[in-house]
Amino acid sequence: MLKLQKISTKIAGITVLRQIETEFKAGSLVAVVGHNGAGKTTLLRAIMGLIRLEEGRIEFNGRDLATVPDHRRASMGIGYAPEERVMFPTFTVEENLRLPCEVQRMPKQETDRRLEMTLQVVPQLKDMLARSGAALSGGQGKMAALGRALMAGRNLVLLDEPFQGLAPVLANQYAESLRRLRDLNPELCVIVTESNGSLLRDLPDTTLTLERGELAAAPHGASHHLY
Amino acid sequence: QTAKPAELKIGITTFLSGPASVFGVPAKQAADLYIEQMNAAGGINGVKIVPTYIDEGVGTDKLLSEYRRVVQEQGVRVTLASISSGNCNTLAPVAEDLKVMNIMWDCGTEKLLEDKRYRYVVRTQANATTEMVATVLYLLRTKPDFKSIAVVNQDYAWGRDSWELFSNTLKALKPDVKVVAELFPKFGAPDFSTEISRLQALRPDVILSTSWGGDLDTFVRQAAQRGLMKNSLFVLPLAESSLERLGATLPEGVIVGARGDHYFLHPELKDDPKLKGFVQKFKEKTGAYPIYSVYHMIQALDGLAAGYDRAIKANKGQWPSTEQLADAMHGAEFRGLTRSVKIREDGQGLEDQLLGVTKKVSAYPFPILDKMAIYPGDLVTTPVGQKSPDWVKTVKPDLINSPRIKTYAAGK
Amino acid sequence: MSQALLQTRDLKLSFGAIVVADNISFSLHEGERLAVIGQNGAGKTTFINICTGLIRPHSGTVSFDGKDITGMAPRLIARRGMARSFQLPQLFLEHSVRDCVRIAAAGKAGRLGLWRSLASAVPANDVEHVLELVGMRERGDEPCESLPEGHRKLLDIAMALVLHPRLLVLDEPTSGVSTEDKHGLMETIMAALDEARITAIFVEHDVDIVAKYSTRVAAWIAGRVAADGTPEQVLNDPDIRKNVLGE
Amino acid sequence: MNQELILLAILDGLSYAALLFLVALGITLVFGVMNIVNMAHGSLFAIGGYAAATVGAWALASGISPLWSLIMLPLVAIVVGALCGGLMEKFLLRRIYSKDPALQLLVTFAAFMIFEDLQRMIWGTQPYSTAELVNYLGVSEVMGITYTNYQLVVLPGVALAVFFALRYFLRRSPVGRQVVAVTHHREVATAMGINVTRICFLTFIAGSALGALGGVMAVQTTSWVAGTGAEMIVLSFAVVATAGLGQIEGALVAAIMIGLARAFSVYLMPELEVLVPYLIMTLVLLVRPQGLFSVAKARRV
Amino acid sequence: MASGQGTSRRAAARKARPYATVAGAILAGLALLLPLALPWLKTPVIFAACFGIAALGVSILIRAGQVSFGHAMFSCAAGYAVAFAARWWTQLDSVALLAIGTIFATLFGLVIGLFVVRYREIFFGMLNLALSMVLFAVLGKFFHLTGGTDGMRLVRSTFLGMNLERDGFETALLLTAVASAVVIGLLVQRYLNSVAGQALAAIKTNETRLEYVGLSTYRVLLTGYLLSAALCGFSGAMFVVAQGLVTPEMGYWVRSGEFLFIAILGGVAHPVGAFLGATLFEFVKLFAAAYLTGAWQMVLGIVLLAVVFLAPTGISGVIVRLQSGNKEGAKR
Ligand SMILES: Nc1ncnc2c1ncn2[C@@H]1O[C@H](COP(=O)(O)OP(=O)(O)OP(=O)(O)O)[C@@H](O)[C@H]1O
Ligand SMILES: Nc1ncnc2c1ncn2[C@@H]1O[C@H](COP(=O)(O)OP(=O)(O)OP(=O)(O)O)[C@@H](O)[C@H]1O
Ligand SMILES: [Mg+2]
Ligand SMILES: [Mg+2]
Repeated sequence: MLKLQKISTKIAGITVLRQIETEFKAGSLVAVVGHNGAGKTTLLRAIMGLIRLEEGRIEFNGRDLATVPDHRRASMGIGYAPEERVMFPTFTVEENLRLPCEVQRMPKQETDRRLEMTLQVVPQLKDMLARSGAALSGGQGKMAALGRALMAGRNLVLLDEPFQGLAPVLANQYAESLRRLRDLNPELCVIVTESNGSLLRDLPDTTLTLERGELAAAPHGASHHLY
Repeated sequence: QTAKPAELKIGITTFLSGPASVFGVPAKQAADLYIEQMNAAGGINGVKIVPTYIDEGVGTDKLLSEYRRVVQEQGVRVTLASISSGNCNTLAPVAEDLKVMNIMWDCGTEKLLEDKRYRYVVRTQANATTEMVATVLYLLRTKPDFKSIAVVNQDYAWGRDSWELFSNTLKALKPDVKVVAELFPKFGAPDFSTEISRLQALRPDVILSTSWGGDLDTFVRQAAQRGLMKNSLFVLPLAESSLERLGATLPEGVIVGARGDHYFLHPELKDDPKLKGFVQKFKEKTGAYPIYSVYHMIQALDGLAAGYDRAIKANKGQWPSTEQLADAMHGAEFRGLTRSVKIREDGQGLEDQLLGVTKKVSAYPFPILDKMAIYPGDLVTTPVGQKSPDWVKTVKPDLINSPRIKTYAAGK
Repeated sequence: MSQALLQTRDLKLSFGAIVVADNISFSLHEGERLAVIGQNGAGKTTFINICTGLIRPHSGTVSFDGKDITGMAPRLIARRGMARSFQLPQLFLEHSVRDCVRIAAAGKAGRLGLWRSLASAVPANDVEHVLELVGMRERGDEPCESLPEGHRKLLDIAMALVLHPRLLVLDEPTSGVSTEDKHGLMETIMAALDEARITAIFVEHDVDIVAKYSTRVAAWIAGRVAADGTPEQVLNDPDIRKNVLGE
Repeated sequence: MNQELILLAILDGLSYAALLFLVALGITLVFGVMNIVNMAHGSLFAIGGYAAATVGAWALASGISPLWSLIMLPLVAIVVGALCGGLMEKFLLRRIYSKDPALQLLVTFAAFMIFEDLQRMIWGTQPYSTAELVNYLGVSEVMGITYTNYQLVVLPGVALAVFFALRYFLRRSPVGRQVVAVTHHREVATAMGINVTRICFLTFIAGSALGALGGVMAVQTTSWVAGTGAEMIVLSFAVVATAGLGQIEGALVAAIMIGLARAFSVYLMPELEVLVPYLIMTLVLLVRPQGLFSVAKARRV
Repeated sequence: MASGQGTSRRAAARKARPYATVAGAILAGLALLLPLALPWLKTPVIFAACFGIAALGVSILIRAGQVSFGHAMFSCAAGYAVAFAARWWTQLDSVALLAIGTIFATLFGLVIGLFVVRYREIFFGMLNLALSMVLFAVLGKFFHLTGGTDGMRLVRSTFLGMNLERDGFETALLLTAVASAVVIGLLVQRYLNSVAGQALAAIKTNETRLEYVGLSTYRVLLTGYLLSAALCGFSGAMFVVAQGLVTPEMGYWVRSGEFLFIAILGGVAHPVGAFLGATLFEFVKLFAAAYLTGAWQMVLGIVLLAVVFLAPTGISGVIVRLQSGNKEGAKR
């Protein structure tokens, strides 16, 4: 579903991703792990079109994403939870969650359905819905961001360190619910970056390891398994 | 012994940008026209005049730099500066230092020549005192018995100073008049409705405004729309420059001044070929009748020519040095388009003042002046060596009906 | 028992309906290593914000080293020797990594010279030492803007360390730091603290780290201190296991 | 000062406030969404005025009823806004959204200068005006004082209409919410599927059109001269700051405060008139450092 | 990215010295030599120096992320201080006048600063604007004292005791202007690298943290504000002494805008930028006014746009980049 073909990016003259070549299958849950500064965030941002590619192309369901305007990704069913949360402060959490669907003019009941599902995966959001997005705590912000990504992500969900700063009890639950999520929607592909492998436990079916912007042969389920 | 130059470069400062370009641009057009005309007639003693224009709109400091450049780089020895009193204040001392003949061609500040004697600086038209005293006299002649007055002037030097002169003269001549409101809305104010409401509530007999350009137009229009002019007599010493623009908006019976005696329907000279010819030419070129800044520009040029003639005579036919020119300018007498002007020993020009009352006629799409009166310059100008603020306090009521004032019967 | 270094008396604070500090009375003694665990949104960060003067409690008092510091400006509290690091790194994004630490050091020195250059105004070895501790020395000349999240955390901690406080408060020092580096980081920091005999509070979600580096654990639930004791006690407290650790 | 005068002052104040509000609203909107202080706003005000005057003259020449201008004038505003604003956004601002705010400020300042001369080149230096509509609508007496119906009814009416329309748009309409989202975080807004470029483009056009509308309304009673815009812009800056970042309710309240205060000062102490807006702003900020209405800021710590 | 430039700026600024210094030296040299050839250049050069100094003052605040729309008020205040001083003590020496103006502006800056330094971003900018407009209006109102918009004229006073003709006097002023520009440039550079200066730049990015390391944002910014006021003051005093006239126009918001304009035109990467910017501004405006009469604003605007798009970090930014570019080149 998502093909990365030899993509490289530069930021401020420094090469941050080098010749990344891999494919993410529909229905797979892939973890991208690596040291701080390995390039995980950059990888996701590149997929979201928030950074220009130096070279290579990204293909999503056969379409070259370079030809798709950045903001179209959401309507293609790609959801993204940025590392630094970013809730819109003047909206309530619920409005924040609904925003991506609202923007692509998704019918009301469809949106409600997705919200329903999202709340199943992230039940803690239920009693935050009415609160302002302005004042969430670190962890709450993460949950909300996760939720918002799920709202938009019909086909592909990109989560940048979703478990960072979550109380263990939640981290475990989420590992669970992410799995459940795929049972709900077997076609869904989830990419999780995590600098903290231990939180993932045995969740992902594949783990890609980034080292200084390059894909390294990973301990288990190395990238070539994908081909 | 200065050799006769191939051409006479003169620097002319005028507003080509900013609100005052209302005066500056027509004046420039006039200068172009008239210099062309002069050169066609052989220029000054055979020397062609070549003008360089300097925009006053760029701000005082830039103007100063540019003035220096024109003088020191392009070797200009004669300048006409300027419209804004502030700029006159800045440039006069510079000209004096650089020994450049500077003719103040339009600014009204009387202080400049009263505070200090200049050798190289003269003024070829009247100053604020002359204009205001004449206006007061005309007002008292037209409406001797008014009780109250209000003023609405632009909040900058001219607006303030002109009111000082006007009110002091008025006090001297008619102490019992009550000043009911002194309003100084900010320069370029877009809206006077509050001022107008207040004036309507106060109902003064007379309302004075020395404003000009857009401010005057706006004020008059809003006042007319709201019928303020029905209850109060308007006195607008600078309105000659707005007559054509305001057109029918300006009702009858408003006192209008011309900052001089110039008017295209001048009671004595309207058929004089020089005036008539130029008015036509100007109208053809610009589509409008000349306004006072135009007349002032031409007065300055004629004044310059006259100065050179005198200097050349004094110099036995030789081309004069700037010093000789400067000395000759003092005491020169010349005629622009209307009555002639004499430059006193202190460099101040004595220019007669024409005022009138608006009257609508079928011949023109805008009101013309009626019941005109012309005040001799020397009659209403501060004598040499005195200061205007003191002098205006000493004017005597008998001046109002002085026989030297020439009045013209109402046209039918 | 020695007099408490940090003491709060029934702190109360609520944002609208949400109670974030519910009568928190709490004291910390010289030399302790307090790990704060708790649910998300329980009020841990807020507690720190109150103690360090960023937020004023609705009622209750905070005293540091015996003196009341309630509602005192963070600046003054910092000068008294309480430093903190942030859950969301707070850096001078337009400065280089090294300059960030230098500015902090200058703050410690408490002088705002107009003449001496920043570099010469602060003890270089000190700055380098701290950078070394968090392993950011080789990145010292990079603009912080270019740092990845994890390194931002490290720098944030460094900026607190260089203040040489008596009490160091770390808000989730290891969240976002990659697993491989986590323990190493805590090792070095704790070693440094021991060496300088600095008391410390650290908010932490990683149970191993809590167990390994704390001498005392307090568990926050909905604005209350639900449990407070030795790591064994708290981490085995069934209530806590259920609500916080989730086993 | 007796009741009558108080009432009069209020009437004058409100009509002035209406005008001020219209102009300030555009700046507030643009600033709120793009965080750009648009120095060129005054030029749009001026150009709007000139355009309206020209249209007015044409209407007079072709002898159609001034009532038509009630329909034409808004169109003029929109056209001017779309043209000038659109071009400005597309060719200037769009390239520098990611840059330092100071730079954006500078670009609008440059645009302001260019517009200033363009105006002079197109409309010359002689004052422009059009009075047909006002004359047509006539006057009415309020306690012996004559007011034009235009300033009594039309100005405040238009201002309120615009206010409620914009408010509804931002609060209720989905696009309005996208606008708000963009103000907070362009990148994430994009990731959520919002077409940031389009939103900014439209917002800027809307803002410019509002500025032009201000001019269109003002020129009916004012003579337009070179440099008219510069004066108005500073005032509206005061309004924007008093209002609070991008707060249109704030803009309304601020404009009314300033309008009334100005009117009263003309009655009581005319010399203060010019100072009033700035004094009010200073006082408001003394009490409320974030302006009358302030926005929720995202928590940083 | 804005902050991105910020970093490269600051990082490179220190490396940049040689290049920038060279640029400064050349500029100063030309400023002194050209007027010998073309005497009329004296006034514009003096004015350019004045504008440069003022812009430098404004750029200090820009580093703290604060854009002031009202700093012309300090030039203006200094100008009037000079004018009144000259009126009361007629035999005061020009240098004394400069001192008086600067000191007055600094005190004025202190009074205003104590209040406005609490505000940020647009509120900071607009408060400054408001206060400058108040000053502007007040000067117009008390026209009996201040001569209204026509302003106050000064008669040329002695210079260091010497009684000079206009020409000599201007030469003296030229020297003073250029010399002080150089000295001020160096001092400001020094300040910007000092603790206070770096803390000032930190205000732009994170005030919370600054407070948490024990520094007072209020004091830091106030220091910067005073400095900028002093510079604008000095510039104003010099300006008035050179022009022989002070008008409220000097404090009008447009003038403040010009200061900003120059500051950003020149770039905040290095003090020399302000002076390069001022020179460019002064002469573009002068020649546009002379040869494209009636379109000088347009020309200025276009130049400005060109700079913003071609060299977003301003002239000094370009210099800095040139140098760092070369550095990299050397490495490869
Ligand atoms: N604005 C920038 N300028 C220069 N370099 C940058 C910039 N942003 C990121 N980088 C570099 O890109 C590399 C990858 O950064 P990235 O944020 O993707 O790392 P990461 O794997 O997400 O780390 P973390 O786990 O800490 O989030 C880092 O080495 C960083 O220095
Ligand atoms: N300024 C504020 N306005 C309103 N509510 C707030 C504010 N600050 C914090 N809160 C709320 O107070 C509660 C406590 O927040 P706090 O940041 O202290 O939680 P925390 O324990 O640090 O959680 P985490 O572990 O996720 O960081 C949260 O529900 C948060 O939404
Ligand atoms: Mg990352
Ligand atoms: Mg927290």
